Amino acid sequence: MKRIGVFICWCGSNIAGTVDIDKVAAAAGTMNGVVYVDQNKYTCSEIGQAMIKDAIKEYKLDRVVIAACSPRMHENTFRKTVESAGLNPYYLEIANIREQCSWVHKDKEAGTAKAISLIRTAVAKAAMNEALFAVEMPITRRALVIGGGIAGIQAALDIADTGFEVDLVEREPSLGGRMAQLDKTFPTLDCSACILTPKMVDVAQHEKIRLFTYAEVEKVEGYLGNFTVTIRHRARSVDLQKCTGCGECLAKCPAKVASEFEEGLVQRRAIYTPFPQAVPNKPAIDRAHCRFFTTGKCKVCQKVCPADAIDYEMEDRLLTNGYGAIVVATGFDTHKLNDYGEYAYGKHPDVLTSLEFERLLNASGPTGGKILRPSDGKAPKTVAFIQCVGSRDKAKGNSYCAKICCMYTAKHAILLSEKVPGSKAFVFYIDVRTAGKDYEEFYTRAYEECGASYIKGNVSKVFPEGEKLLVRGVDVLSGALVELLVDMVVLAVSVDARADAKELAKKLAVTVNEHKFFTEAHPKLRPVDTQTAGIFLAGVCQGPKDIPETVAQASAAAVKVAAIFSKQSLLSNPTVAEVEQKLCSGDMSCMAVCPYGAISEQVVEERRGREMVTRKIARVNVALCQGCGACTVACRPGAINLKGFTNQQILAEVDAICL
Amino acid sequence: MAAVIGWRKKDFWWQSPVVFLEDPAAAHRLVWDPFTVYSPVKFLLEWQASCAAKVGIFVKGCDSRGINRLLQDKRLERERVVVYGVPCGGKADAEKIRASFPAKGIKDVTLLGEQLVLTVGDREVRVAAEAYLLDKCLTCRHPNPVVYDKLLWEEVLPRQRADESRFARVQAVASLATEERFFYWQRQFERCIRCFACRNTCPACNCRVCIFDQAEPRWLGKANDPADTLNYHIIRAFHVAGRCFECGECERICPAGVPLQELNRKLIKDINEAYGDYEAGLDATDQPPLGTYRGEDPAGFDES
Amino acid sequence: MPVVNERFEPLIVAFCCNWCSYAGADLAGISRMSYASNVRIIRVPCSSRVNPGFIIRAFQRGADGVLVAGCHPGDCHYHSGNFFTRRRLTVLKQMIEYLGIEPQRFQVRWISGSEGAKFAMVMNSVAEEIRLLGPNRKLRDVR
Amino acid sequence: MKITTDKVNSNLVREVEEVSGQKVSACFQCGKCSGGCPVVLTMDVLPHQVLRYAQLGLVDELLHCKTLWICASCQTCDSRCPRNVDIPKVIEALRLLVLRNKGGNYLHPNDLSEKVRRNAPQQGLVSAFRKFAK
Repeated sequence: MKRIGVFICWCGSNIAGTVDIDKVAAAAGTMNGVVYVDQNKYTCSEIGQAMIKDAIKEYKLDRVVIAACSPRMHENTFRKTVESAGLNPYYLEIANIREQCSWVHKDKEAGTAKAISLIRTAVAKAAMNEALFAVEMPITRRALVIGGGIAGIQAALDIADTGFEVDLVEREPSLGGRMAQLDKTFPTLDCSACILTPKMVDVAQHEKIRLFTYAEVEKVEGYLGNFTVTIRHRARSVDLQKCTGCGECLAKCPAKVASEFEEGLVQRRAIYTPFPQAVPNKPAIDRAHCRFFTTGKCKVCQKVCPADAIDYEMEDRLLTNGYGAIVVATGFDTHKLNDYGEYAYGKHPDVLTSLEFERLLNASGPTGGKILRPSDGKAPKTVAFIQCVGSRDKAKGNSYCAKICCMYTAKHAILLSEKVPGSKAFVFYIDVRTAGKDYEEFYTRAYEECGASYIKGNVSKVFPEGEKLLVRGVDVLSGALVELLVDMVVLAVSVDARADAKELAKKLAVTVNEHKFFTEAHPKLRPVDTQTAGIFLAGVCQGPKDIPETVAQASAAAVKVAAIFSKQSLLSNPTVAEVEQKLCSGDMSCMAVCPYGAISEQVVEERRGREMVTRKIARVNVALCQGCGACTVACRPGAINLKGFTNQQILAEVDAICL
Repeated sequence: MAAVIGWRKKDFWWQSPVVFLEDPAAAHRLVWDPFTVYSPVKFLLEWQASCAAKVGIFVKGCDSRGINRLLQDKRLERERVVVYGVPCGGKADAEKIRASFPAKGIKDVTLLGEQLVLTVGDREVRVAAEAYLLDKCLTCRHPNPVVYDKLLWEEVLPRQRADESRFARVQAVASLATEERFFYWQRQFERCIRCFACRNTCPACNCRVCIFDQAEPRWLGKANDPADTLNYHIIRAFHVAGRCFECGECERICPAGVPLQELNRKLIKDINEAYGDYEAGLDATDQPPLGTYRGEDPAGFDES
Repeated sequence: MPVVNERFEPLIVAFCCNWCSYAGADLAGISRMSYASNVRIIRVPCSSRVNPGFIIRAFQRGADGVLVAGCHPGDCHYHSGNFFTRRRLTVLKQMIEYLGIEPQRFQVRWISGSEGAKFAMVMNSVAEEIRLLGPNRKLRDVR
Repeated sequence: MKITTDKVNSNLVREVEEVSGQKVSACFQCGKCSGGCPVVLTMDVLPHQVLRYAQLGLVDELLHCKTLWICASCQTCDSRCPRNVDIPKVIEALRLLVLRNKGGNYLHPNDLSEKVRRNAPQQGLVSAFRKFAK
């Protein structure tokens, strides 16, 4: 028989005003297992807590029921109280007789009866409470950052600066990501490369950061504090130790292919560094286009390499490392324009995407920073910018707003006026959205100082008309039709989640939304966490955002990682599911409903008659389980139970509450 | 293979129970006649638990879905079973035959296509089989095995109008007023003696330790209380919700004649209507409807 | 001497998820919104923890009504728990109605942590509906 | 032209949405419909304005505009619309509203003999009621 003590709190007159405490105390004294009943004006006060501790010792209580305010208020306080008196903190049970009784019922008789019922229920549950223990889990204090754009770079640097080890994985041969492709950045117009490349170099030189370029995440296992990640190091065919980055090979390679970095405006070689400031500034061989790998003959790069760094035999390597936390910063794809035939993209060379236009602006781009028409190399005098291409379009694009286009189009209009004197920008828009520090002023500058004409109304069709382009639309404000002959059309393409975001999400056991952007744990209060503890998000992989927001989120993710690493070990939540081997049939219904991937199959050995046999049953990973209990109902034989809310406890509560 | 599970003939014309044969020489004892209705599937559980050897099993269309049921529940090692599929034109109902013919005179009953051939005394009688088939076979949608290693003969055509009659009884009960419905079910359940035959024969009830057999916690009272009987039937039906593949053995085998299919099919109907058509036992790899969800699912309650 | 014409006071057992509905109940308390005292709350971590066996047991032991309350779909603290609740309890509710139990006896509602007023309103309306139905005799143990 | 509370609260949007099955309120006035329309030059109210008028309840202006009878339902606007609004359907709904308001039914069921009412095909009856009313 348990020795249960019941402590009834008056909460001043908050409870005592509507509940007859003496009557409740007398009733509690008759309940099964109750050996001690006491009351206090304020149980949460120091005196009240001391009373509980003394009573536990004096009356050898082994379970404690406190009838007071909501457990959401003081459960932790009182758990500590009973723990300091030598009991397991989970021996405590709380009857909520304030928020759910005295405060909501005016009738004293009804309130008193309900209080007795609630206490009886708590006593019945407490009698079945068992000692629960948090498990201490060691932490691997090394972080993995996936993605080497500005988000990944910032997160890696911030984590490394707190003194913890970081591995940064980038799929391309160089760090840099999207920001490296940009020319200037709004709203200050500072040069993208000037602020990004020093950070790239910092990453390469930081003693706490290991940089893996041309590498991808293959497999992720484990949980907060103890992830095991397999990384595929793709065969670069260039030995990074030997290569000096002299560039001899780049000039001699005979195979040419459209440059991804230059958005296909020019060609690169099959052996290439994506751009001049690449980090590491050492090439990789694109085997799909290399003449040696496709025809078996060539080896020009090997012949010209003074460092003997070319290695055609190199193979992909899979390396496995342990990590305590992961930051996902995989960025975005630009929207494919296959469904937008009306804009003549791909049909006329002078219809460009915004990112292509960005390359034309860039001093290291294909035109050396001059805005020239791809068709004839002349500077365009009039340029139509079309906004929301693939954005806010639930018919054939993304239903959401890509957020950055209004601002970069204003930037493009400003830069056009600076680079091509006497030129004119027409911006076709649906709405102009410039929320952000100094953003509205920047937009104002585009039309007040730089002469851009903003036309509310989206372009309906672009017709090639001789050397020019006829842009047809309507100005919805005046109701006038618009027909403009322009030299160039720039399409503000929308931002998509990475095409393979879902695959990565699956590997990481995190979720994506309907647009394949990674889902944060809470849209307001946990915007950088994922549902999976220990995995954080930074940058556009979570949703469209600009550079300042991306950097802020990356730093936030870094702090979250550092906060985990600042501890020596982690304590697991003790109210987790557990499997009773003899009841488990191994059908794994539980696994299907677990939102945390906390349940897996395990093989157990059992005696059957005289022999030992093996079979599969469910296993709960206590580090991943968050204690929701969805599995307990999916399990027909009740083999999986939730500690702290067991079937036995809840049935006892039901029985008691109905008495 | 160390044994095969099939059917054999017993003393009377209406008895063709399940048999385990370990001796190849005894293979001639296997029969296939209008009464091989018993599901052999659940015997596989005991076989696999007690013996590591391979076993062969003969399955009708309904039984084959039981195989998928066990596979989906990870209760069967597929590679340890050789499945012989037997396309089935329906099984005969001995009660219906007895009602039309003098029971003592019947010597033999066989099925020939759509005809039932009875040897009564020394004469042969041929009647249309449909009138003498089990009710559950008249609503059968999958007479051909859906999983097998070897098919014994050509597939048969599914019975016409099986779909129309599938939910007829459910609709009839549902159309009663609440109180009438309660008394209807009371009349059914008061006959229940909680022998658990329905559970024991059901391939979907394949837990190692059934929740109703557990003492701590005791989910189901042992006393003969109507509320406990109701509890049993509610939880049993809930546990096979989205998993029942409509073999109808529970109802056929019930000694008290409780119309369990009316309960099982009600759940199937509700699930189909709310969460999309789903037939259990056709695919051993998908996820039953209660083990998954869609964000836009409708609810059977006030969601405001 | 038994009192005749005494107003029937039903017993209602409410299973409330810790993160939304239990918090909603607390908020109703903090805001001093009075509601029917017939309601007794059992705290569970998530509505998906509520086993149909608990619900039937409550009816057997004499509850006149049972309510399961959870977060609104999409707001589940555990991400997907209430989506499973929705499917399971839809099936259960329609089944027990089919068995001739009055639909009001077993209800499921979504009540968020900020909906204290809704909590009080739902408790009052459930209590009133069940008061009108009278005591649960169909699912109750006779012993 | 004047937008007033009465007009904004008129039933027009609801009616047009009901008849056309299109969500008039979804339009955010990008103008792609008007820009692409091959007969826009002869219209007095541009396609995007049709939706704007409908949103704001400018009933008279809409029901009396020429546009309704100029639109050829070529669906160019529909194919460009980023909000999935099928504008020809909206315009067709407006035409129907005009026609329905024009004098009501030609015949009333009571004008017909019992025998005709009983035996004439339903389609024929509807045609008889409506057809000659325009």
